[in-house]
Amino acid sequence: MLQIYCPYCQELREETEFSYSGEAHIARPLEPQQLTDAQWADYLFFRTNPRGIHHEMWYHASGCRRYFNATRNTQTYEIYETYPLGQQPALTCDIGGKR
Amino acid sequence: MSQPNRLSVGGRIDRSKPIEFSFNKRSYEGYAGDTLASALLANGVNLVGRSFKYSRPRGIMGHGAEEANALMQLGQGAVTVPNPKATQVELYSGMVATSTNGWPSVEFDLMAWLGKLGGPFMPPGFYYKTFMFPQAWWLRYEKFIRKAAGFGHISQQPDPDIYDKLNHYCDVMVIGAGPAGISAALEAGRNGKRVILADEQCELGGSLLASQQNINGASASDWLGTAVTELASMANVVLLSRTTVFGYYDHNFLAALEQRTDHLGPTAVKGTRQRLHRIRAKAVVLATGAIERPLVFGNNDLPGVMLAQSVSAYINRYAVVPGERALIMTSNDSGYQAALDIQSAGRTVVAVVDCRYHAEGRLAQMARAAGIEVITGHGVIEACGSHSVTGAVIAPLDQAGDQITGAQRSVSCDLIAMAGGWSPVVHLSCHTGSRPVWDEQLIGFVPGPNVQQQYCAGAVVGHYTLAHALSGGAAVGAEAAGAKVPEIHFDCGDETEAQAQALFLIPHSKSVSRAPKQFVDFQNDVTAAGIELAIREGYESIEHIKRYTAMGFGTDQGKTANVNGVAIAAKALHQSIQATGTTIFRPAYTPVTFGALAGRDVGSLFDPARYTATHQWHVAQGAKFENVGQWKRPWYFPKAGETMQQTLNRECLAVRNSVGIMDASTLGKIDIQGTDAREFLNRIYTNDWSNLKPGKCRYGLMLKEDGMVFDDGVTTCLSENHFLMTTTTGGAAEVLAWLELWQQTEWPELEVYFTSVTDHWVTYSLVGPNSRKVLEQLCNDVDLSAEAFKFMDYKAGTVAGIPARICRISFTGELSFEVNVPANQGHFVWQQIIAAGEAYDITPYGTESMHILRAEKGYIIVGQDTDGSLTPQDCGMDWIVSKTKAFSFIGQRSLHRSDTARSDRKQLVGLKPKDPAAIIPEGSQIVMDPNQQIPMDMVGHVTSSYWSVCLDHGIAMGTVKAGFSRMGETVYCPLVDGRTLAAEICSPVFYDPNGERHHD
Amino acid sequence: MERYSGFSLFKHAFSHHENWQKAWHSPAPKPSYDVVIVGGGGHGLATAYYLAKQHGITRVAVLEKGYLGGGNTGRNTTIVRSNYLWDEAARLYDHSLSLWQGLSQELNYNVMFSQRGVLNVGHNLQDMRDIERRVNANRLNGIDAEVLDTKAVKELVPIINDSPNIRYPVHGASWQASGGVARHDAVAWGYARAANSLGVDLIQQCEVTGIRRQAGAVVGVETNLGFIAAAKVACVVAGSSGVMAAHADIRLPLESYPLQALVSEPIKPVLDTVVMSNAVHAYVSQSDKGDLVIGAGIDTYNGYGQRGSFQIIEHTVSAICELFPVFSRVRMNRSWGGVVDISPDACPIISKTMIKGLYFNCGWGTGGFKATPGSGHVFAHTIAKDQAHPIAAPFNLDRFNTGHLIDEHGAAAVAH
Amino acid sequence: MIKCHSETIRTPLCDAVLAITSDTNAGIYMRENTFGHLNLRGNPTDKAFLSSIETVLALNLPLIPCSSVRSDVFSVYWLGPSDWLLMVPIGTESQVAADLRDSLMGQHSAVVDISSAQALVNLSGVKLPELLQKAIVYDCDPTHLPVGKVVQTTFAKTGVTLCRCEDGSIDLIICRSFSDYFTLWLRDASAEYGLAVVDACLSRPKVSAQT
Ligand SMILES: Cc1cc2nc3c(=O)[nH]c(=O)nc-3n(C[C@H](O)[C@H](O)[C@H](O)COP(=O)(O)OP(=O)(O)OC[C@H]3O[C@@H](n4cnc5c(N)ncnc54)[C@H](O)[C@@H]3O)c2cc1C
Ligand SMILES: NC(=O)c1ccc[n+]([C@@H]2O[C@H](COP(=O)([O-])OP(=O)(O)OC[C@H]3O[C@@H](n4cnc5c(N)ncnc54)[C@H](O)[C@@H]3O)[C@@H](O)[C@H]2O)c1
Ligand SMILES: Cc1cc2nc3c(=O)[nH]c(=O)nc-3n(C[C@H](O)[C@H](O)[C@H](O)COP(=O)(O)O)c2cc1C
Ligand SMILES: [Zn+2]
Repeated sequence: MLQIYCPYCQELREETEFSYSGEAHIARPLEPQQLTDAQWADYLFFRTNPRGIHHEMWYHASGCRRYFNATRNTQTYEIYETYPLGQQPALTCDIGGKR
Repeated sequence: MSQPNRLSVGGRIDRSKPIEFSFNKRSYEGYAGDTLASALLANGVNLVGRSFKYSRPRGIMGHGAEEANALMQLGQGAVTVPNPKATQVELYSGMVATSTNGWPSVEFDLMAWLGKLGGPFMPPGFYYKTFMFPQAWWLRYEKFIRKAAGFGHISQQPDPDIYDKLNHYCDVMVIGAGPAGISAALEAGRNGKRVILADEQCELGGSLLASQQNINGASASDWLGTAVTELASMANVVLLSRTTVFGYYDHNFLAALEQRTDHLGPTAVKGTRQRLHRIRAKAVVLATGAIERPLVFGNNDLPGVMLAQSVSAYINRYAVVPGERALIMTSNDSGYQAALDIQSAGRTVVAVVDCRYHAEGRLAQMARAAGIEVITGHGVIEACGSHSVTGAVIAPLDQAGDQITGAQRSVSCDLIAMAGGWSPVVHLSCHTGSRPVWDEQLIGFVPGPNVQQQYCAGAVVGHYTLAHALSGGAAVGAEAAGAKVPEIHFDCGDETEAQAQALFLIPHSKSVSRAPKQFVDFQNDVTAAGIELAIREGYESIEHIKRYTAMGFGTDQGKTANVNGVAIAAKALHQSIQATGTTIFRPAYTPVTFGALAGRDVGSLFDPARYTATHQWHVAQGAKFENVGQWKRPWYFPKAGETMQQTLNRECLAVRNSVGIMDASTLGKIDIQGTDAREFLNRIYTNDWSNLKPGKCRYGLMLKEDGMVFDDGVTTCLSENHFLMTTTTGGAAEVLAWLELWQQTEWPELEVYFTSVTDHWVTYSLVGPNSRKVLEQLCNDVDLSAEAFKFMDYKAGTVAGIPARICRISFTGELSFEVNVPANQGHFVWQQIIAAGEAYDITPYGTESMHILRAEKGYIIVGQDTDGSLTPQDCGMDWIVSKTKAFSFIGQRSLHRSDTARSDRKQLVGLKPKDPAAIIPEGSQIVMDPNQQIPMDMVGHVTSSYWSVCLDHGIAMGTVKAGFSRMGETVYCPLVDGRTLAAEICSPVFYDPNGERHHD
Repeated sequence: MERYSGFSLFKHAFSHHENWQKAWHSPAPKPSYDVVIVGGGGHGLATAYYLAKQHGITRVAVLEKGYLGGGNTGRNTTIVRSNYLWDEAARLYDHSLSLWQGLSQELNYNVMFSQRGVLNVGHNLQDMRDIERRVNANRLNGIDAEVLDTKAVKELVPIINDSPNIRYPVHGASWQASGGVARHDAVAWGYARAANSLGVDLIQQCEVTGIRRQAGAVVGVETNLGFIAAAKVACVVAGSSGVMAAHADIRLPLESYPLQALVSEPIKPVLDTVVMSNAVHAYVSQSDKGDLVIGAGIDTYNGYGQRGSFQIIEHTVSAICELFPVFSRVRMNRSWGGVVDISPDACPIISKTMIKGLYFNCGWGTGGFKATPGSGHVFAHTIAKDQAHPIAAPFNLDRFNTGHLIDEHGAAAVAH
Repeated sequence: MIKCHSETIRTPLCDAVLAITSDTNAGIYMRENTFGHLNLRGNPTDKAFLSSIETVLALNLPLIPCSSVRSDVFSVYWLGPSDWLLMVPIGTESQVAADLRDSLMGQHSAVVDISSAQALVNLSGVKLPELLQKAIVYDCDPTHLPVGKVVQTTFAKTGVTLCRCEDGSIDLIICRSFSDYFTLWLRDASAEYGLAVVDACLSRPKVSAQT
């Protein structure tokens, strides 16, 4: 049962207010037509799926209806930070290390 | 006296309130304050059940959550509860309890003969080795095995009780209200923090409730009284007794079950039977105490073999002495407490058998001083008796407790109190993912590293003296509250204790495999021999041992078994206990009623039902409803005496020939505004929105990025930068989140805002050749003529005087107007339309007729005709996929993948049954060769199928491999009933193929 | 391998069970093997068994980071059925079902495969359409399946709430009589014992931490016990597949999620079949010990914690109480979680990779226990021949590039 | 069943299955308060946007997360970083919306009338704290949800917007189509305290008990 800090509402809220929307920082290719099938599939389906530090998107569905990013440990479920879209995480694998 | 084992003074029971109850059909009397277990013991009843596998007689061994044997069937009829532990059931008047196993009775159990005879053939895992032949017989064997399954039974009647839940937030959550917990709660509370103190027992106090010690000169019970009064007086402290914290989850979330009426009995005034507390705490203090370990020796499961601490608790708290002549077997100082308590209760202490060579602790000295015989360096190697203890065999042991070193002798006794050391209640800390750590000094597992904001105090971290529990509790209470640790001194006179000895299996003169059964897990009949056998067979991981023997699998989750089991395994494997490790403790700490986990979310509250503003009208008309997502939609409106098909025929004909009306309010509606709204639509939909003029509507198709159809609907251009999108009923929320996702994550530079207006507008489809005439009566500010108000036009105006948005769109192929008004006025407008339509026999119709009418036109229903595996091309809708848009709309790229671009994919086509009277069942599979042997090559399936009264034949839509190039070919649907229906592949547009009707 | 039978049990009883042989041995790893299988779950062990049995490849090691069967094999709700919608999936799962049927005898280990029948309950019109569609497809694929109406469901499961007025009324169900449950641990142990007796090394507490490659081909694995050479490495690590892929510097179309299950206290038998409801998200059967074994839904977030959020349990139990009001007073004994590897089309990946000698068998998600024998069987073929078994062929990795997915969840066919 | 006194209007709770009571010992009191509801979108970092709003409403938009502002006429709730709920006297919503649109002409903004989409329910009574604990996962303790704070969260299985009123009572805004679920839930959860429904009809301006 996670408790997630919404960077827009600026407080901790219960997991049930949010919905999860997958790995963060996956930019949609600007010119999809230029990609091979394999490159396109990579964008569509292939994920890092790490054990440890994970940057992911959440949607404050029953709150402010904003998407935002979180850095979470998929092993301990600890959330290190949440941050608005467009920003880079303060904590990355290199800093936080893999668990 | 009727309660032979009851003391005349002492205890926390109320002798002025006698309570009648029955156990196994015999009546007994106990007192208010008793548990069922204490009352049974007071009455000299100690055979309470039969063991699971071997049907051995079993008695009460503990006094709380650790109890492994005394599972009850409590109450009768609808309120009966299977499997509560007698030690945790508070006695109430009229209680009816029975044993859960034992046939025909616990005293004389036929299964026991089976257990005795079959026992040798039922080692752990025996069923993996047999019952295999002949192959087909397993189900028969299993039928027999299942006869022996389960403990208690459930009632076939619905549960009359109600359950609820409360959400809490607190700064400090203290679990366990023994001295450590109370002390912690006091400190946190005094610091003004929001505190919750929960304890599973009916009274706060934990071990203090049975303590004879003094605290700072006051008796334990007086100290407790004062402390509880202080806690109760603090507004910032919530006290929850009868509340078990059963799960400790991530981010300091805890789940606790409060028993609110169980102790009152089923006839009591009804309130919430049990309440689930859902607690989010900033800090958690675990003060859950420790459980005494049994000792593992031969026949240690006989009724009359009990935990020493439990014996003390029965004496001091319940004024019950569960035996006349007691033998105490101990590996540490605490067994002496039981000896002292038994003696002061006026019963005989045969001896204290201490495995240690030196027993010079404070309590041991007190026992000796009281004249109790202490036999050091010995062990009880076997209990004797058939249905209860009649004696014991003791023998001298070596220093390590591994070997018998001399002659054994028998003593007579009817109670064996065993004190095998303490196992801290580390369960909750394990729930968070932390693993307990073996402490050689304490001889027990203590909580591992903290994963969350968690503190521990008292026996759970091995602080076994009362003074230490109190001072430790105060310290962590203050710390958890972020305050300075106070300087409080507790004087309890119990500071000295002698080192305990690690003793997990008392040797027998015979080898473990041949000795009388030495039980480790009483509930699941797991013996030391069983554990050794598992290891011998290669099941070496402690988790394999658990799974192979079922150790710790019971309803007590191995509270008394696991540590002994682990230690026995470690020894057999020649490795340390730490290396062997524990199995994993998981929620629930003690079992939790399903009803409480469900709370109010059952029955009509299981899932919200959503209603339109016109629902009451539909109900009054006798509509049948269909669940679509959470919505209740009118399905059809039967008239008296009609079959469903007759209703549908009538509704469809009314629409085609005169006028019908449908409540389409459940369609999702999203208001879209901004200078980039158009561009946004271009990216989200497959078709082009660049030149849609204000006042115009357009149908759009949305794909997921994988190219598959995801949602559809009509979007109206209200003004240059303002659109109203409609979505499917079930897709509304998902589509809104989808739009937000793309705008917020990928295209924040696009200026566009989305607002859900699904609930604001009702939508009424007024459909049929007479629809214009009906609407004209109610609308005088819009020119509804065919010339002025064209197909796919939108106009604002009023209907029945209410501001309305009117669209000329059609999902049926008929002339139709979609009237949108604010929902507050919806019901009124609906009534006005019905009144205005009377002259034309206006006919309300539901989703089923709507489905027929649209199928006649070949329009798809996303989710029925599509299933997430069809592209627009597969649906025959390539016309809606723009080839010229600059931006690669969502899903576009996927359409060009090699497989997706194939021209022989399954394609959505019309199907006309060869037999005009036939309706091919929806879901039928389609084959080309009806005579092929199974497995047949299926080329598709029927997605929609109806009787078309307008065309006077059945119609269907379905997917067919390469269907577009097979027009006119015959396909076959082999049905369950053996028939095969033939159909011709055709255009899905069955009715008015040129669209003349809705254009005029 | 010593044969198990009623007679052997009888015989051993007289020596107080002191002389039973090890079901399998726990050797130290050899420096090299022909095939290293990473992951000692049911699928990995079955793969090893069939490699040895069917293809004569016995220089095989199964490396397991924990204990055999301790992954999802040891934490699933044990539902076995083969009534999948799409031909490719139906073929795969039915192949498995046919292997289940003689498995206890083949392994000489009673896996208690109990064909007590599986019901998938439908609660609305679309559910019923999907059920009709699936049952028809199953029948024509030669899989036993039936559509039952409410009355027939009630006859099979008298305690089900068949009132038409509840929030999710039971409209009917699909029924696969040959479906059922099996004893999950026994499946792992049975395969382990049989594989070991054919010469396969089972190495526990051995975690693979790297995949060594040379010139685009696998040469072995790094482990906590040192390097082990092998020309073929087959990864069968379920929820850990993403981590394993990262060791080979590739990514997979998978995400790992917690999936929870729970058991009640044992009660006297009241439920003879397996009942599943996709719409309300609850699956229940009653074990031979008497406990209700209940499967919950997945958590929405990626996670490797083998535990999940409490509200999932609450929701599942309320759904169970809704379907079976008589369970309201039963008590939950234990809940736990597993880590499931979810693929985009809810179908497994049984595939070679772009790295020569590296194979993956994963993506079984919430429903791969039932596939254990079949999966091992076709994967062994794929490894041995370096070419997909015909039944496994559609489940290659390339389908994500071409778009040739086998969309099992698209058709609302339930997993588990 | 609540009667509706206007011919044309039925507010969301009109159809809900509650009877109006005049119980004075109830633990929970509930009433439906009716307002016009406007959803307002715009860029809070844009001065022009803020001043256009101020011109019409004569108050400043709340920019602090989860806050609200109130005047004699209007209340404005913060819903998100570019998202507000404006409550206006019933019947004036069209006019206010039009005024706002005029004032915001040419700016990236949106004003959407959602008056029919939602119901505003006021809950009060001595048992209110416990009732909120039953229904809501948010910490509604006055220290955490003080007067004027606005929170969007869940009420049982539906969404809700909460605001603590001056008098300590709570305003809850729920979705129209969930109002039946809401009232069923409320009735069930407050049965043990007694629930009094203090009028729930739009067209009656004054509170009066009737049966
Ligand atoms: C709660 C739950 C309920 C389910 N219910 C059902 C059901 O009813 N029916 C059904 O058919 N399926 C069900 N499933 C799915 C099923 O359990 C799995 O699909 C199946 O068991 C997978 O088997 P496996 O052998 O592939 O994986 P696993 O059994 O998980 O085995 C993988 C093994 O790999 C090991 N491993 C991982 N990384 C490494 C490494 N680096 N080095 C060495 N070893 C490693 C792991 O320790 C593990 O033992 C359920 C799953 C869960 C979690
Ligand atoms: N002499 C010894 O060796 C020895 C050993 C152990 C304990 N003790 C005595 O025990 C006391 C230790 O005090 P303490 O406060 O640590 O323990 P305690 O046993 O007094 O209190 C623990 C309380 O926690 C409750 N509890 C446990 N798990 C719970 C849960 N999940 N939810 C709700 N309640 C739960 C128990 O019912 C109990 O009331 C001291 O008085 C000490 O003298 C002595
Ligand atoms: C089908 C099945 C039935 C189970 N029955 C029980 C049971 O009766 N009692 C019990 O304590 N655990 C039972 N378990 C759960 C296991 O104890 C354990 O929680 C699970 O295998 C996951 O392992 P872990 O908790 O060690 O991580 C069962 C597990 C499965 C898969
Ligand atoms: Zn937010």
